[in-house]
Amino acid sequence: MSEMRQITYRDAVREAMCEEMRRDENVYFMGEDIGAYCGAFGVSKGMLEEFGPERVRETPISETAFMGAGVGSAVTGMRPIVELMFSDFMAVCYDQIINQAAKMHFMFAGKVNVPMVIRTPAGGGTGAAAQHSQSLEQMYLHVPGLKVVVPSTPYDAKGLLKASIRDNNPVVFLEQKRLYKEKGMVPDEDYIVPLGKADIKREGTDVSVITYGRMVQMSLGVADKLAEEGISVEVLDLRTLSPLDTDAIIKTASKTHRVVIVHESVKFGGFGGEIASTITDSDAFYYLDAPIKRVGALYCPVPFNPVLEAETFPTPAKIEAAIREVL
Amino acid sequence: MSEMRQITYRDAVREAMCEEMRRDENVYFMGEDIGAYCGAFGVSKGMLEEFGPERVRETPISETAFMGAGVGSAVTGMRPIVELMFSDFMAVCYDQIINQAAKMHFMFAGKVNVPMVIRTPAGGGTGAAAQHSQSLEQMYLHVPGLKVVVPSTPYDAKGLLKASIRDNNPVVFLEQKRLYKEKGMVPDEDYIVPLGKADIKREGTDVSVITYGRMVQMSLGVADKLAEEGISVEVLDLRTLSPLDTDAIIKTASKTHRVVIVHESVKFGGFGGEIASTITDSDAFYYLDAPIKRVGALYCPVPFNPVLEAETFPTPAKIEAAIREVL
Amino acid sequence: MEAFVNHMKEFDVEDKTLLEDKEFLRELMVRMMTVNKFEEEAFWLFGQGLVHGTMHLSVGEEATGVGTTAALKKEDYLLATHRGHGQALGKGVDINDMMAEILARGTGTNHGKGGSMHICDFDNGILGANGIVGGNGPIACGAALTIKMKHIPDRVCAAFFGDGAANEGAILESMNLAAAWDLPVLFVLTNNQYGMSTQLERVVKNQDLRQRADAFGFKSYECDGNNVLAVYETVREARDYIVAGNGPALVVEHTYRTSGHSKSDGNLYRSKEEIQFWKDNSPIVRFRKYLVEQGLFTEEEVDAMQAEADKKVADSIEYAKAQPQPVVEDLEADVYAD
Amino acid sequence: MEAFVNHMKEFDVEDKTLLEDKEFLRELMVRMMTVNKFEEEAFWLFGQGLVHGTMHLSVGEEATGVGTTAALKKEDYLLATHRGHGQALGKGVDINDMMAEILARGTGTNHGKGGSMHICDFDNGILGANGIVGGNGPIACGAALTIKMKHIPDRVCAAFFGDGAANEGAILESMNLAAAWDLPVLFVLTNNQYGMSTQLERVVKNQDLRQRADAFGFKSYECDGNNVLAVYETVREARDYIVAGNGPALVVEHTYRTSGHSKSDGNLYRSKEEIQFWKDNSPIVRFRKYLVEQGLFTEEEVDAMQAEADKKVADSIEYAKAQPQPVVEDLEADVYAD
Ligand SMILES: Cc1ncc(C[n+]2csc(CCOP(=O)(O)OP(=O)(O)O)c2C)c(N)n1
Ligand SMILES: Cc1ncc(C[n+]2csc(CCOP(=O)(O)OP(=O)(O)O)c2C)c(N)n1
Ligand SMILES: [Mg+2]
Ligand SMILES: [Mg+2]
Repeated sequence: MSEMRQITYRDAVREAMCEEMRRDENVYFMGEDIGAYCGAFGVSKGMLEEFGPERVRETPISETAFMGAGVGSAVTGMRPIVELMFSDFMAVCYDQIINQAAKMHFMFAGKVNVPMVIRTPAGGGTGAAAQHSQSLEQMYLHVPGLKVVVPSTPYDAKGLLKASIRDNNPVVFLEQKRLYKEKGMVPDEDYIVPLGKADIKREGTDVSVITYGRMVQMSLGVADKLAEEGISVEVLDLRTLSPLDTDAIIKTASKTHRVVIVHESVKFGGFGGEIASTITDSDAFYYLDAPIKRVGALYCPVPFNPVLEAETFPTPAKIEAAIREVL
Repeated sequence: MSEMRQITYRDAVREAMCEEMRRDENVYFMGEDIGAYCGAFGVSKGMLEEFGPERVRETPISETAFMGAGVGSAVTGMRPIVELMFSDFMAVCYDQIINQAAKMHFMFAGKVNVPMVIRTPAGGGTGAAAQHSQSLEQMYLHVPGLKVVVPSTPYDAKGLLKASIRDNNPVVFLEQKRLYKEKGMVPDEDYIVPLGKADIKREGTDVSVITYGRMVQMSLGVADKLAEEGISVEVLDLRTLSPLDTDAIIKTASKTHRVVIVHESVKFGGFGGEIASTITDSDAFYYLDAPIKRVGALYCPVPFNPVLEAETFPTPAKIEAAIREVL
Repeated sequence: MEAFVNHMKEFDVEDKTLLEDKEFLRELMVRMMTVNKFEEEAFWLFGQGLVHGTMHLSVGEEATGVGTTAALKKEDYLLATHRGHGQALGKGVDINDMMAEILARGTGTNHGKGGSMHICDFDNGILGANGIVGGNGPIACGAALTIKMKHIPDRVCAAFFGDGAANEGAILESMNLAAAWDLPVLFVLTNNQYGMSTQLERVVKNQDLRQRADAFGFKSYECDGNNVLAVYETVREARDYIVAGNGPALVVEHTYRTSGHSKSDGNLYRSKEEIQFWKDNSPIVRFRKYLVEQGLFTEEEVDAMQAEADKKVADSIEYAKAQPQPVVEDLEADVYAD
Repeated sequence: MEAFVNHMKEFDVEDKTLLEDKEFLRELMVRMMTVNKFEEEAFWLFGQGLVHGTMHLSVGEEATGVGTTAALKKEDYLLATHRGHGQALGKGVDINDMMAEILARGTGTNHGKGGSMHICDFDNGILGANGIVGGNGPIACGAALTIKMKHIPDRVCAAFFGDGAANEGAILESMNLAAAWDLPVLFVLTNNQYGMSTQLERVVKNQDLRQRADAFGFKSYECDGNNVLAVYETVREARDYIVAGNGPALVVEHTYRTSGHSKSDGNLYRSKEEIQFWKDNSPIVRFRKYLVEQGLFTEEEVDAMQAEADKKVADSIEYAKAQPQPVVEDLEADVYAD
């Protein structure tokens, strides 16, 4: 067995970047205030010192230009990691992501690859209000050509990011702001977590909670609590949303016959629909003993006030209630 | 009974704009090449002559600036209709739509309204390839604060557009390129089709096809064909995707017990998931006699070649097959 | 940094009649002191955990918010930035309501739904601050379009933005649109030399941002942004130019932010000396010196202004703290207008 | 329109040694004729229902695509526009493969998946044409960044864009980024006086688009875009300037599109006379006249060039028509790279 260390989610992200930049000189890192400032969330601490300003490349506040510069450098031999300071800012550079990066490999008949990672902190719970708190994975997921990753632990964050950097496609890597300070065990040695594979974070038999990102931890907490009552909750962490591990979804649904889906993004039009439909499209439908419940954010912009904000997002109580409903 | 005339979908859109501009001087129309050129699809023929260049306002190719100008004018007393030449171009002005227009009413505590319509031609089947053929309704739907409308007939197009222009919220009005030349009956007199109400375009008892936009016509064709075999298909046209008429969905599912969902947008992560989940979240779930099948576009950018392109989208054959699967 | 120090001219005013209006001078100083105190106190409350989220202070830049808005009319529209406390207070937002919003109360300007980055006050023409850098430029064009289409006389729409925002496509497109359509937009560029930690010289090759107005074909002005009278005079001139029907204008106001970018700022990208230099030359320090040296006010009188500002802010905190939390009702019912 | 006619100078060349290289002159002419014929034939096929979708012709603008690319090296990168046939053919794409793509064949440059708006040829540095106006600017910055980071000598990345695209945020941001980072980007502005139906003067207040380069701090050039030799000379100079390590450069090429914008164009926004004027002064007409008047080639020799171009295009059509449709396999399997 390899040695393990306890590090934060934030450190895990940084380690993945640094190790890959040491391994492959074509990997470089670009974004706003990622040098001396170390990024808005302090992720890139020390990277400017180690790699210098060419490879830790600070940009003007021109997301379209630098996102596209990522694309252009990727198709000519580099492997950029582009940091978008908040995931909400995707809206000012969406064209370069969905109409350019996502489509090039297909539209150009496979003659070119776009090996590029877009790293960006997503989610709410920080009091940052409507324009800095969104979970917009759906806006990437639905676009053929992008891969979408949402890690829930330091171990996954490091392994998935390394896999993303080595992947030859544009990968949108949605870090969870609220998890940056969370700690977890990570091996000393090089490892990757393959894209496209879900992970059962807790085995159970009575009901499946299918989730990802910050909601994994919250769901595990609820599972612990319900275990005391003898309710056995299985928690499936999707980890990669696209390509989606549909087998794992169908398997857990067929096993427990009861499903609750949890995501932090808005429930209406959210990814929960796809997950639920994956089940009801398939023969797992026949195993279901109850409606599939989805827990997601309310249909409203994220309000500033902390009490209102908390009301907006899934809570342990809401998850618990949904589980009880399907039992 | 009022007089009816047969007009095209394109004419219906124009009539709605002209009538509302005559009725209310605060309504104006803005976009690229909407004057002498009459827009890329000829929708605005004659409008420059009638209303002049102030109210039929041609813009630079600066979608962010003019979409935002629509927002700014809406919050100060105007009622803009903004045309985006192709719906794919939303990606260059997405911020003004989702982070500005959609959020202002809520974020500013209801102290301001954003009465604005974004009209844009959506969909494929025209050989225009990957960057000019998308159906991106999901990218609006999932954003609280926007209303999303997709008309399937000239009657609905005119009535829904008039309702949208009179609505005090930002409405994304997704016209169906492939329907512009389709004809249908429209009353002479003023009428609106209220937002948020689905419409049963064909009554049936064996299976419900839930759909919208161009796929309504295609589904009706399939229903006609299956009727010859004695299979009775109900076709529910959602018309407004947000706010969604969930009652109508649950009602038809509870009635026929079998559901097929059809949309032109990519199946994965698409609105079909929400529709299916609306059913499986509810007690209608208990009425279902078969899995819910979704028919949507393949997970790939839209290819140029017409044979490949046709393969990408739902076809009558695919819809028919899905219906047969659930019977 | 030298380039910036060069923008700092000797403190003076061209239009000497301004010096006759002592009430006006006093008001300018009290407003700057109020903005300054408001932010220091808000930051203090933040440190105490009483304020949520993030907050961007404009300490050191008080002359830009106050001087600019002093030259605007109440009916003028204004689109503020993430660093907009001074812009909003200058334009006339009620300080109590604004402090209540900072404390996320149900009676705040946004009923607790917006916070520091989204302060609005439609009665005073404040169409909202924006958390998206540059996102306000296009909206400003639209408000100016309303002025134009409705033929409203003597009104402009001011859009504040920073040296960093100047490189956003949204701002650049807006400059061109406003010029092409002769819209009454007043582009107010607060050049505080940094976008977050990024020195202007690292993100532009040509630091003379006025040339962008030249390129798009409209008039520009610049001023020592740490001289509140110079800011006032320059903006007044620019506003006159706009309302005369000449289309948009740009005013570049050179200043410096002595506070950190936001709560997460460790100031690792600049020296203590640099910050100290600008603290010593802050708009309030310089204006005080001028007022006293010119014999317009005594030190004691200026101290009284400070006391007045302090009291306003203290009162606003007391007011805000007494305000109720927003009621948790049906949030989804607030999404759409009727 | 007058302003534009003024950009049209007497047809001449500064570097007279160019006139000694008759093979080069011949090649330029054959290429322009090939582009012209290619588009006319493609449009004909379109009218016959053999081509799908839409198509943007550059008839009248042949000197910009051909003259510009003649001054580039094979290894230089190029990002083309929706009106990119001349850009691609000039840069070296195989005419047969390109015609096959227009006819949506399985052996076309994009295996039938791209069509006219997305022609690519990575072996010749063509990183793809773009259907999003201005969308190629940022990508060009990235390709130039690769050149810079890998210290590749004597290479530039050319980004074509139009007078309409010049107002897209993507282009404006890219200009600033390229300048700030000293990237070897050659911005090629094909000023054909219209964005679709929209005259330049209606969408900018300052029609001198070179001043945008000034504003962002980099060098610009302009030329009579209907004089293929002037285009060649100007781009050569700009390219030399860039590879010497000076950062980006802008070349404004003034020209005119005599064909419609696309299939849907009724030409309602301009007069027959205007179009005729520019047909009479097309790059091919003017170059022919010059070559003959200077005694460099006889009329017959020029006719032979036309015949050569015609044959190339005819052959490409024959080739393309014989190519197979793409096999309808698993489209979803082509989405991701391994
Ligand atoms: C589109 C967008 N990009 C990035 C940010 C993050 N951000 C917030 S303030 C800021 C710096 C802005 O600099 P400047 O425009 O000079 O204004 P200043 O903060 O100096 O007042 C940045 C990068 C943002 N809020 N929005
Ligand atoms: C982002 C975007 N907006 C609008 C269009 C529609 N459109 C295609 S070409 C064109 C005109 C472009 O004008 P210009 O840049 O001058 O190039 P030209 O067509 O004259 O060659 C427009 C508006 C588009 N394809 N992409
Ligand atoms: Mg700044
Ligand atoms: Mg043009």
